[in-house]
Amino acid sequence: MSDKYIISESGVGSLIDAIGKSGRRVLGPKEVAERIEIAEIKNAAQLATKGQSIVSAKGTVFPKVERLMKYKYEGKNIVLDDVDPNAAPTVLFGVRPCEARAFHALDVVFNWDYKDKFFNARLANTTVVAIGCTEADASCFCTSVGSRPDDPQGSDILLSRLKSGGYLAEVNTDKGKALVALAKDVFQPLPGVADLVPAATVAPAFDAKVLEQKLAGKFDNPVWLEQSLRCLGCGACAFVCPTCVCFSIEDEADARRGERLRTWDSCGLRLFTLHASGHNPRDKQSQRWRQRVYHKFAYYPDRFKTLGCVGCGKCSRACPVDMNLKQHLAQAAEG
Amino acid sequence: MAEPFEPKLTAFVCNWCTYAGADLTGTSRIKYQSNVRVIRLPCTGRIDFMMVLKAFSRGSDGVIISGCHPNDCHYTSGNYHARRRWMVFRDLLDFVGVDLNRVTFSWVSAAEGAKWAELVNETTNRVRELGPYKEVQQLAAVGIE
Amino acid sequence: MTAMEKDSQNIYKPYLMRIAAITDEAPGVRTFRLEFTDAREAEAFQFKTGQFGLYSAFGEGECTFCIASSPTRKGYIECTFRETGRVTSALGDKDVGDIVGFRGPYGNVFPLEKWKGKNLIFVAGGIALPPLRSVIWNCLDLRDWFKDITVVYGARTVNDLVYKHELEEWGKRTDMKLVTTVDPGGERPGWTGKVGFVPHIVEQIAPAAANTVAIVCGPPIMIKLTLPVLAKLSFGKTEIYTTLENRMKCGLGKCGRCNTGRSYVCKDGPVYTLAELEKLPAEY
Amino acid sequence: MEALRNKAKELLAAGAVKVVIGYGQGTGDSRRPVFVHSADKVTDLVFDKACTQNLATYLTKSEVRAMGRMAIVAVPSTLRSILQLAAEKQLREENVVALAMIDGVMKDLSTFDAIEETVATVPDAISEADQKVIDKLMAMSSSERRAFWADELGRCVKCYACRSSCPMCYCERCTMDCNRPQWIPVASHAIGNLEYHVVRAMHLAGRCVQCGTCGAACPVGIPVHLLTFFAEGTVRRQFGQKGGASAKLDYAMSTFKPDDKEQFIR
Repeated sequence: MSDKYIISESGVGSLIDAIGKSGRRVLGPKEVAERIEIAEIKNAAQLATKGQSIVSAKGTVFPKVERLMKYKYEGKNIVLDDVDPNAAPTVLFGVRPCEARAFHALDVVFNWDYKDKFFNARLANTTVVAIGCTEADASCFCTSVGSRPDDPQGSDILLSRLKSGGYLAEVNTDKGKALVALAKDVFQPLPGVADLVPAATVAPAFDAKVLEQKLAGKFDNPVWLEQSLRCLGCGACAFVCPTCVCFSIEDEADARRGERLRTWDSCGLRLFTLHASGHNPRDKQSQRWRQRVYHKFAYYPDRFKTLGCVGCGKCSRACPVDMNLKQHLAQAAEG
Repeated sequence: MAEPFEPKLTAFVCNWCTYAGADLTGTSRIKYQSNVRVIRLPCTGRIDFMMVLKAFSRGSDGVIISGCHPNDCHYTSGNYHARRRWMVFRDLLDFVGVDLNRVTFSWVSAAEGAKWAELVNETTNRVRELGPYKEVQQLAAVGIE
Repeated sequence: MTAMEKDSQNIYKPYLMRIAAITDEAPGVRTFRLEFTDAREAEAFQFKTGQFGLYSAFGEGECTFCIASSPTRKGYIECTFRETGRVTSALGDKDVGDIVGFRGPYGNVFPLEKWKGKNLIFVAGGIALPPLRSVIWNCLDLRDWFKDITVVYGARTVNDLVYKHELEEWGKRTDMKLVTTVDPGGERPGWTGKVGFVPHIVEQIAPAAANTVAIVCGPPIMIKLTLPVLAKLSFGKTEIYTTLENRMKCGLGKCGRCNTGRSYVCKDGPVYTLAELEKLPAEY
Repeated sequence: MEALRNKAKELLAAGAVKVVIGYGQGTGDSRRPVFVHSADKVTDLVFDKACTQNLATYLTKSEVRAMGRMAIVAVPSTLRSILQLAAEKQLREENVVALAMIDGVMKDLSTFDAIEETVATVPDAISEADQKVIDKLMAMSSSERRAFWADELGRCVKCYACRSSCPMCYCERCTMDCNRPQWIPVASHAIGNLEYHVVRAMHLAGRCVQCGTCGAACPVGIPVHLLTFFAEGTVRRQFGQKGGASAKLDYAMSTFKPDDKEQFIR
């Protein structure tokens, strides 16, 4: 059960101040030149309350470029320098509930077998304060993937807008409680029933369970070629995605020292599976597009008991050729 | 007291003219500043613009690019092709904010030992005035968490 | 090591290995014998046949190959690779005494226990002998576990055969049968082996399928043509094993490259039975 | 738009082309590329002011080419791309019909000469907004410009949407993907991003048709097209030739004139 409080409109600012003073950095959606980015938030006015950031907040726990180790040459010998992730205590403030849920989909991959200390250190130091959606757009489909615009899953604190101004705060975890302790005055007792601004309406476009069953028999269906014909084979969808976890490991070095970096990668890029011999198991864009869909909607549920998608629609918004994932999945779930 | 700043220059030169010219500088016992590291390539046509970028990102404070005078190319037209590329590249470098005072293009023939010395001295002095090129060198550490 | 200590380890940090010996096997193909630089690591290290690792050429990156030596031979590991890409070329430039990185062992294993009391036939082509070499030596070192052991190995030319000294040794052994072959036109004067493609040779020697396990590894075309031959000889789909080598960056079930169907080749593989393989999409 | 649909219908019905590459209804008010294979599907085609993307990118895509002869709904930049692709021997005249949309009027152009004539009559100045940014940048000091690009390119995630959407980036294996040696870092850190975008601009100098599709494709809104525009601008100014003006043009950067200006060379 979650603890429920009321936060006034001005209380949000006080809370951000208090978090900042406690030595945590506050990141959140911020409008910069007509775009929304996940960036440092200094005061409540900087928070973008409408729309979604273009790139997800996953960089907080899984940066686009991160150092896995360093090394230097000493004559013929090599000296390895194990690095620790620079995991600054962080509060992700004001992200959407879909983003908050996405951390679970990353977690299952980074921890299902070997434990990834880089991801774990960052995740342990991240607290998520999400704000429920009261608006959605044509790319959103959280309701089709087992969620909703006011889903508390994954949020340490979920804020829901009150008709009278301010927010209802549902504190779901110990990390959330730690934030409450930072600014006790901000979290006021709940006077009876909260009168909430209604959550956004997101009409379900398909049923993820049905989709999973349909995918089982659709691997060789021409639908993947048809859908991917306009796909350019870039990685925009994967790089803005809050759950895409595929990465590459790259060495960068000079004659004296080097480092091993982990960078985001995408199954949509041709090089992803290309062997040095020239053989490519997924040589065609249609195969790569199919892999993207199957990985998230068939292999994840089978293997990790969760979907590899939270229905945020960022991929569709970022796509230069309008590959609308919701429509494509609805099509795949039919017939 | 801190050591006075000594710039590091990288020179990309062609084998046939400028390298021979620089050689002549030495054999003629013309003294010039020792801040330059010469990288010999077959022809100015082989001097990929990436090399210039790499030189800066790997710690050069200035770059010299030099080859045969027009009409003197060992391979007939390598320097003409290079010249076109430099024209576009130089403008583009300027557009992305690389300081053109740190890049010197020149023709130095095998007979121009004195010109080579002059060129290196001039560029070295100019870059010494400008100071270390931290703006670009430091980029190498930006963006890795 | 406690569970908590284990969880806080950097799973991407390789062991540092010294190249103890280099053997030139065939044009562009080399074998490294690698020894741990740290005695404690050497002591603690264990692997089973079929497993693979990621080998680092520092400054260039990592590359995936199987461990080509047998776990019964302690104190070192061996790997065999062809110089093809960025990392393998950099490895090819190394000398004895140089340091390379190794992460592993990763992946599943050949189920030797399950094969006890059976006949074994190994079928390999070209540069795909190294993964089988590990298991062949392992089986030879545990010779009394198994009945007949047959190895069919082919390459394009005599020159392209790897482990030439070991082939000679296997050829002389009386407790196993070795059949080597080269593609037509790949023979040279004095060649005493067969001439012909591996699938045809398998058909010729026609091993009995009863109580026999077939382990097949080679280029996709060889596998594709050998499987029907084995099927014709009535080998069961669970009695045919192979090992996949998808591109990998992590080996830990995270980076997503080797994902094929629900399988992560680095975790569920690289060893698959034909029955398992047929359940995967043909993305390998 | 009716003329466009009718022409598409005619071509498909007669079997003159196997596919029409055009614009269709996208999410919300947006437009997206569509591929029409049969005469009864031509109502999928739309054309209005929102259709700005340069579809010529698809002309070199193997899956699309495999279908057979192509018709393409072409805005002026698409026409220029067709000519440039032809000049680079990537496209044959018999493989493509351009359905040019110029000031709302449809013209079907089936020869490169016809396309060239049309292109010559259409202004190809870059947009005022883009010119303003370039002017603003050129008025800055060198270090201000560096700061501008450091800020912009700092957002780059190396998704390669710019490269993938560019009609002229058709290389089977891009130089960015060549790793022996790895000239351009894979990682999207500051230096990797700068090197990537500078090299991309250099590779497009003399070939860029100034469509701006790369900039529009960038998910994080980096004006990457300004870099290629600028490099192309230098070529136009210095060497007097334009990318995409003709199907018979030599690549400006692989030729030279003995009297190319060289005031900057000492």
